Amino acid sequence: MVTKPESKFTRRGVLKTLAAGTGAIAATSALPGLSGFAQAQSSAPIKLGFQVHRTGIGAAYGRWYNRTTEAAVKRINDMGGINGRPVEIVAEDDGTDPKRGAEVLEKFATQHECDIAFGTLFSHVVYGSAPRAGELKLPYFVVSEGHHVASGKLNRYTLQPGITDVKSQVQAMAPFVANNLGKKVTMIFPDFAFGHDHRDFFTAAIEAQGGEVVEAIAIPPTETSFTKYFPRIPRETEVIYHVMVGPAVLTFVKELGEFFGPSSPEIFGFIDSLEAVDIKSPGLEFLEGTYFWEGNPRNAQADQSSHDKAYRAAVGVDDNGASLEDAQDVSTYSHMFGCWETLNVIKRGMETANYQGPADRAKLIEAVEAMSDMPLSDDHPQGAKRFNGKTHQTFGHQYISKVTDGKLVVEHTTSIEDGLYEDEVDYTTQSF
Amino acid sequence: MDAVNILSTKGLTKTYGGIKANTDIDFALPKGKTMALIGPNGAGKSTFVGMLCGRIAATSGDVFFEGQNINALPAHKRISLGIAYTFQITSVFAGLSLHENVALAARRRLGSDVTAVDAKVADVLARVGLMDRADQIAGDLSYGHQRLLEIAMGLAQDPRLFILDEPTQGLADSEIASFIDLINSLAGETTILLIEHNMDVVMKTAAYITVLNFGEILAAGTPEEIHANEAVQAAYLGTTTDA
Amino acid sequence: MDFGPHLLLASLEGAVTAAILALTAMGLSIVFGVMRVVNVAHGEFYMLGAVIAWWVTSLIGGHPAIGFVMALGIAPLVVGLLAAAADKLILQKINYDPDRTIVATIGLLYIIQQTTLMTFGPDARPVQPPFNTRLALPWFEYGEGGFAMFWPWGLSITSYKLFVIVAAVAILTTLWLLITRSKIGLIMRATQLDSETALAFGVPVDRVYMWVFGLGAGLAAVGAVLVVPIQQAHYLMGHDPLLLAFITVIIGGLGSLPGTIIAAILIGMSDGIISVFFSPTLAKIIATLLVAMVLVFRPQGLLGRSA
Amino acid sequence: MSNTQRSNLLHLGTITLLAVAFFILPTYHVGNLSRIMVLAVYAIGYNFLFGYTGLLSLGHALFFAAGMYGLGLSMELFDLTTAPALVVGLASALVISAVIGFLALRTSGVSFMIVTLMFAQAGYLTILYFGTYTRGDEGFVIQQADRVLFGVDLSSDTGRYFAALALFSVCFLAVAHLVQSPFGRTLVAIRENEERARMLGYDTVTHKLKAVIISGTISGLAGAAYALLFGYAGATFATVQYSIFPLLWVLLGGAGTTIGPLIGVIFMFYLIDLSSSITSAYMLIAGVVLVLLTLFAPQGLAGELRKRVFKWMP
Repeated sequence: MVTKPESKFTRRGVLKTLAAGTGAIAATSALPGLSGFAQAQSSAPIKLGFQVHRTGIGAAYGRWYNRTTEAAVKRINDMGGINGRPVEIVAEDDGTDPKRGAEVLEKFATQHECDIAFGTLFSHVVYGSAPRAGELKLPYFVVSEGHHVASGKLNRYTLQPGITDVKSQVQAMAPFVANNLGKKVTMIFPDFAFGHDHRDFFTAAIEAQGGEVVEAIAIPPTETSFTKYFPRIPRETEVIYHVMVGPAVLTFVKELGEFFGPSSPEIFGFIDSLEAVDIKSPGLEFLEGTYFWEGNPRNAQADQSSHDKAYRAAVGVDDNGASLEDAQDVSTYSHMFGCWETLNVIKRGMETANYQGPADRAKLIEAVEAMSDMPLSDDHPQGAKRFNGKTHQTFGHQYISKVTDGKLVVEHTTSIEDGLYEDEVDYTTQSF
Repeated sequence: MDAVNILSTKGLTKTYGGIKANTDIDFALPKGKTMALIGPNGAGKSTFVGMLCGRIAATSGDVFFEGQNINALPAHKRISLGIAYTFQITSVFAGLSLHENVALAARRRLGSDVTAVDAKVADVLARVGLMDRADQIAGDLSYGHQRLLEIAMGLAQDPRLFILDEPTQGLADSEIASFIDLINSLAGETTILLIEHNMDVVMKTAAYITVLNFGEILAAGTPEEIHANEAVQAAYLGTTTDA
Repeated sequence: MDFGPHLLLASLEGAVTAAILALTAMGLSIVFGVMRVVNVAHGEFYMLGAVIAWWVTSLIGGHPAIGFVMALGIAPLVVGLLAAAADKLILQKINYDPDRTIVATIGLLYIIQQTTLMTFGPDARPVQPPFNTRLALPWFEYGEGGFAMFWPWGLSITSYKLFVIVAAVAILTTLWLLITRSKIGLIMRATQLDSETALAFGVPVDRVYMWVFGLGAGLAAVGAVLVVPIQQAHYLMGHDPLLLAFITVIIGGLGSLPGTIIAAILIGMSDGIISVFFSPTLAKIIATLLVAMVLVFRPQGLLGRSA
Repeated sequence: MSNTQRSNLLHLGTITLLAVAFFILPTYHVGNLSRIMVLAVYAIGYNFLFGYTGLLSLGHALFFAAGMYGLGLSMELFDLTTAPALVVGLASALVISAVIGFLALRTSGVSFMIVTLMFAQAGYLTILYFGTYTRGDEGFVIQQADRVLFGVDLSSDTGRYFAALALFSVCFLAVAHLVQSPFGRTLVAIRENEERARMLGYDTVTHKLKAVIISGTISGLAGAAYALLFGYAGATFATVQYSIFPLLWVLLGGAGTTIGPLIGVIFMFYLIDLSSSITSAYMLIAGVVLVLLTLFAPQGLAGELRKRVFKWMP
């Protein structure tokens, strides 16, 4: 059911592509010379290749990324498009697979002739696709929160202007954990690179606060039963730090509660463990009183900004972060704002660069690289951001919420400075 | 070992979980002759032959081929010494052509010499009368023709010892007759060990007969001697007075 | 946690894994044993069982136990019928050719997965257990004052998990009686031993195959309904149970139902117990290699007849 | 024309066609074809073991990953240049396939399938376990600047295409030659009737081991080439899914035919690619097509052609 609007979307995209293509050919053959071509070009839509996790392990995220993207594009088009041209999304499923991801990028660049590509969440797909983006000289805007872009391992064509990376998130969390919850931390994370990033960055950050990680438990992927690993949690643990992904997250959280029963330490988790999951699901009662990192507060807060309100309405999300049509259908609220904000960055970049077509791709990247502070606004409803043009990474505010009466209530908002770290790369020195 | 015997065994024994299938078999096969191994069902003939060519591991005892103890050799090595074997239940490469079936048999010795292999294949296929079917798929052949093909595969190896496990089982009378001619035409060329139920075939082809009963050798000798042997008559030939 | 309680906890968890594995693998074992085909879609039938359980329980409402019992009846039935239909429409037409069956069931896997994604969606959805009490478990230790009982931190299991073990034992016992004592079982065993002879004796082999295929899928669905209150229904959940069930069937020995159960216990328990001694992923690696080595040194499986 | 001449014509014709395709096809399809050729090498390796020797492995992703990581890690961690890294990739695949082959060949049939599956699963988990070096599921990028072999820039469209074509041609022709050789024919004999082959005096165990090693090494070569040409190595390629793919390609294209693997990869690639542009439910289409194929083209595409039209096809 949910994929219906998407398929319509794709089909329309393809039809439009075909129509535009034949239109362009007709125009050039009827009116030889540059003028006809330029005419066709200038009114033709700007095509954004949207790499979406429609199937595979990332499908729950992909659905909401798609919804947010549609809403953001609608808003941009309602406001007159980009440089007077309408924006068109060409969505392709990458199956949450790095091989298919790279293939899809090729399809954007050489078949659909998209202007840019964007939208990837899962880091392995970003890694698999980014080399092709560099080779195809296709600007590739990812919405992944991975540290890949800022680590310098990718290339000048890959940017992450819409969402903070994990290193920054984790670093910003540590002071709150150490000062409010406890200094002896046991970490539970998936045995994936993403989990290792949490382990490494958080260990360093908590030590800087005078705390320590007393045990790090890496859970093998696709594990579906967790209780047997919990005895590894040392008795002295003051805080449990959990961050899990995939379909088994609910089991994980539930079994954690069953393990501890009434006598649990403080629990701090990344909301990744419960994205797209209703916090009132049966078995999650024990989460009451525990803390979560949130990229963007799922429940509308008392001091909700007008921007968040407008954003929620545009995407079709209620005050509990669930779909307006179905209160059970909880969004991936902490991540999907990245699509919205990234698209607005792209729009701004294209307008600054006076982007006309693929020939201006380098100019677009330079325009984005030149960006810095982005204030809280309808374009950036999650909060203010500071973009680092050298590392291609944006830095924003993070939220720590406490589960109170089944709702996530923000207890603490970090500053942008909390999450800053030294540059690891300067992409602007690389040639195009 | 005696040079005139191509193959011999000493005290060859096989037990399956305490039950003796073959007991202390001392056996000798004279070179260049055709020997038939007979015995009632369950006498242990297939077990014995299996131990000769290495398909079945002996519990104790020795097997000698041309004077060499081959106990430690796996089946394929024994075959490479010059033993060819045809199965009791037809076993050919059903999905391949007749030519390829025989070529596979010939190639192990002749290697990648295509001309030599092709010549050999043509030779043995002609010999068993399957030449005009060389390009057919083996699985499409009639049962009788498949048995002939298996013999051709044995011949293509130029074996020094050719073991045939019940080759005439399921053949029509006319086919049996040509089989007898074929075996007799091989006499002197190679040594043949024939496991056979059909006494007619045995009498018309074998120079020597060994009789197995309850896993032991009951008697051994020329067809006449065996025919005259009372123990054999009692145990095996009992009712079938003549063939 | 101390070693003793840790081991007990891991063993209990292992027993739950083993119970569910025994159920899913049993379905595959019967199909494999009787029909000699590799059913790659087996995991998807398992997934469908869980999804239908979610659907039934969320439609019915009221006390979770009502929905659960209904699901336990409906899900295996629907899945079994679906599988029987797939057998009749596809597998029977290709004569259960081993290679073609693999491709066809991979195709079936895609179809079921995508259909579920389009209707049920990509989210993991929970089903409430009919009952679920946390049971703290005691531990005994010999100390200065003789044996003392205490309640180690974290040592517990839930009543529902215990129920899963009991239910699996009950279902497998019923199945065992069905196969060894009933006429249906006799027909199945006859078909397994020699389908041609069975056909000659008037056994409708085609229909036996169809219902065996349905029964196998139904058993997977039963396992899924039992497991879904512990885990969640998700459209990709069939993948791992498929692999594990396969491994279990082969390790147990092809066509040996007791072997399948022994293998399920071996694999489930070793998964739990080995995790006590090594870090999680390393434990998985070691457990996988150990089980593989069982086959390397006993190629016919634990209770399989040697070829 | 003799069958050998026809086969040669088919093989050389295929290669020529692929070479010409570079100049006449649109960029998008050229990019696809370079990928397809690398994957076809993987399928060729798989077909050698499955199609010709009759051994169904579900662990080939491990060999593919061995080549991929052998090359990738030696470049990433030890700064090797492309040529020696390629050798390391090949050597890793060779050693791992020899070890797995030695152990797994104690079993046969479905047991072989499961044992290879489990070894591959252990291999996949090992890649995750050593995430510090391998970066686990996320994998790592092989920088564009490093992807140069004998002066050819493998990240350019042309360089990549012809490198893939060269690799494909070598493996394609080598395997086509090998399966016609006495060794290859003995493998076919083992596939058809192992006991008969053994009782013709062939050392079937050694033959099968050699087949596993050749197949595994070719698969590893494909893995190394994939990393090199597309600049990425990751644990996804070691998952079961990537063991099932070559089986599917080969079965669809035609097991035991020389051209089958290429046809299977092309078919599967465009099946997904084209149906995904029509509907987001492309897996449904793929599933239905697979079922239909088993019903109406049981020998695979090339296999059906051989059965119905070109009986000479190798």
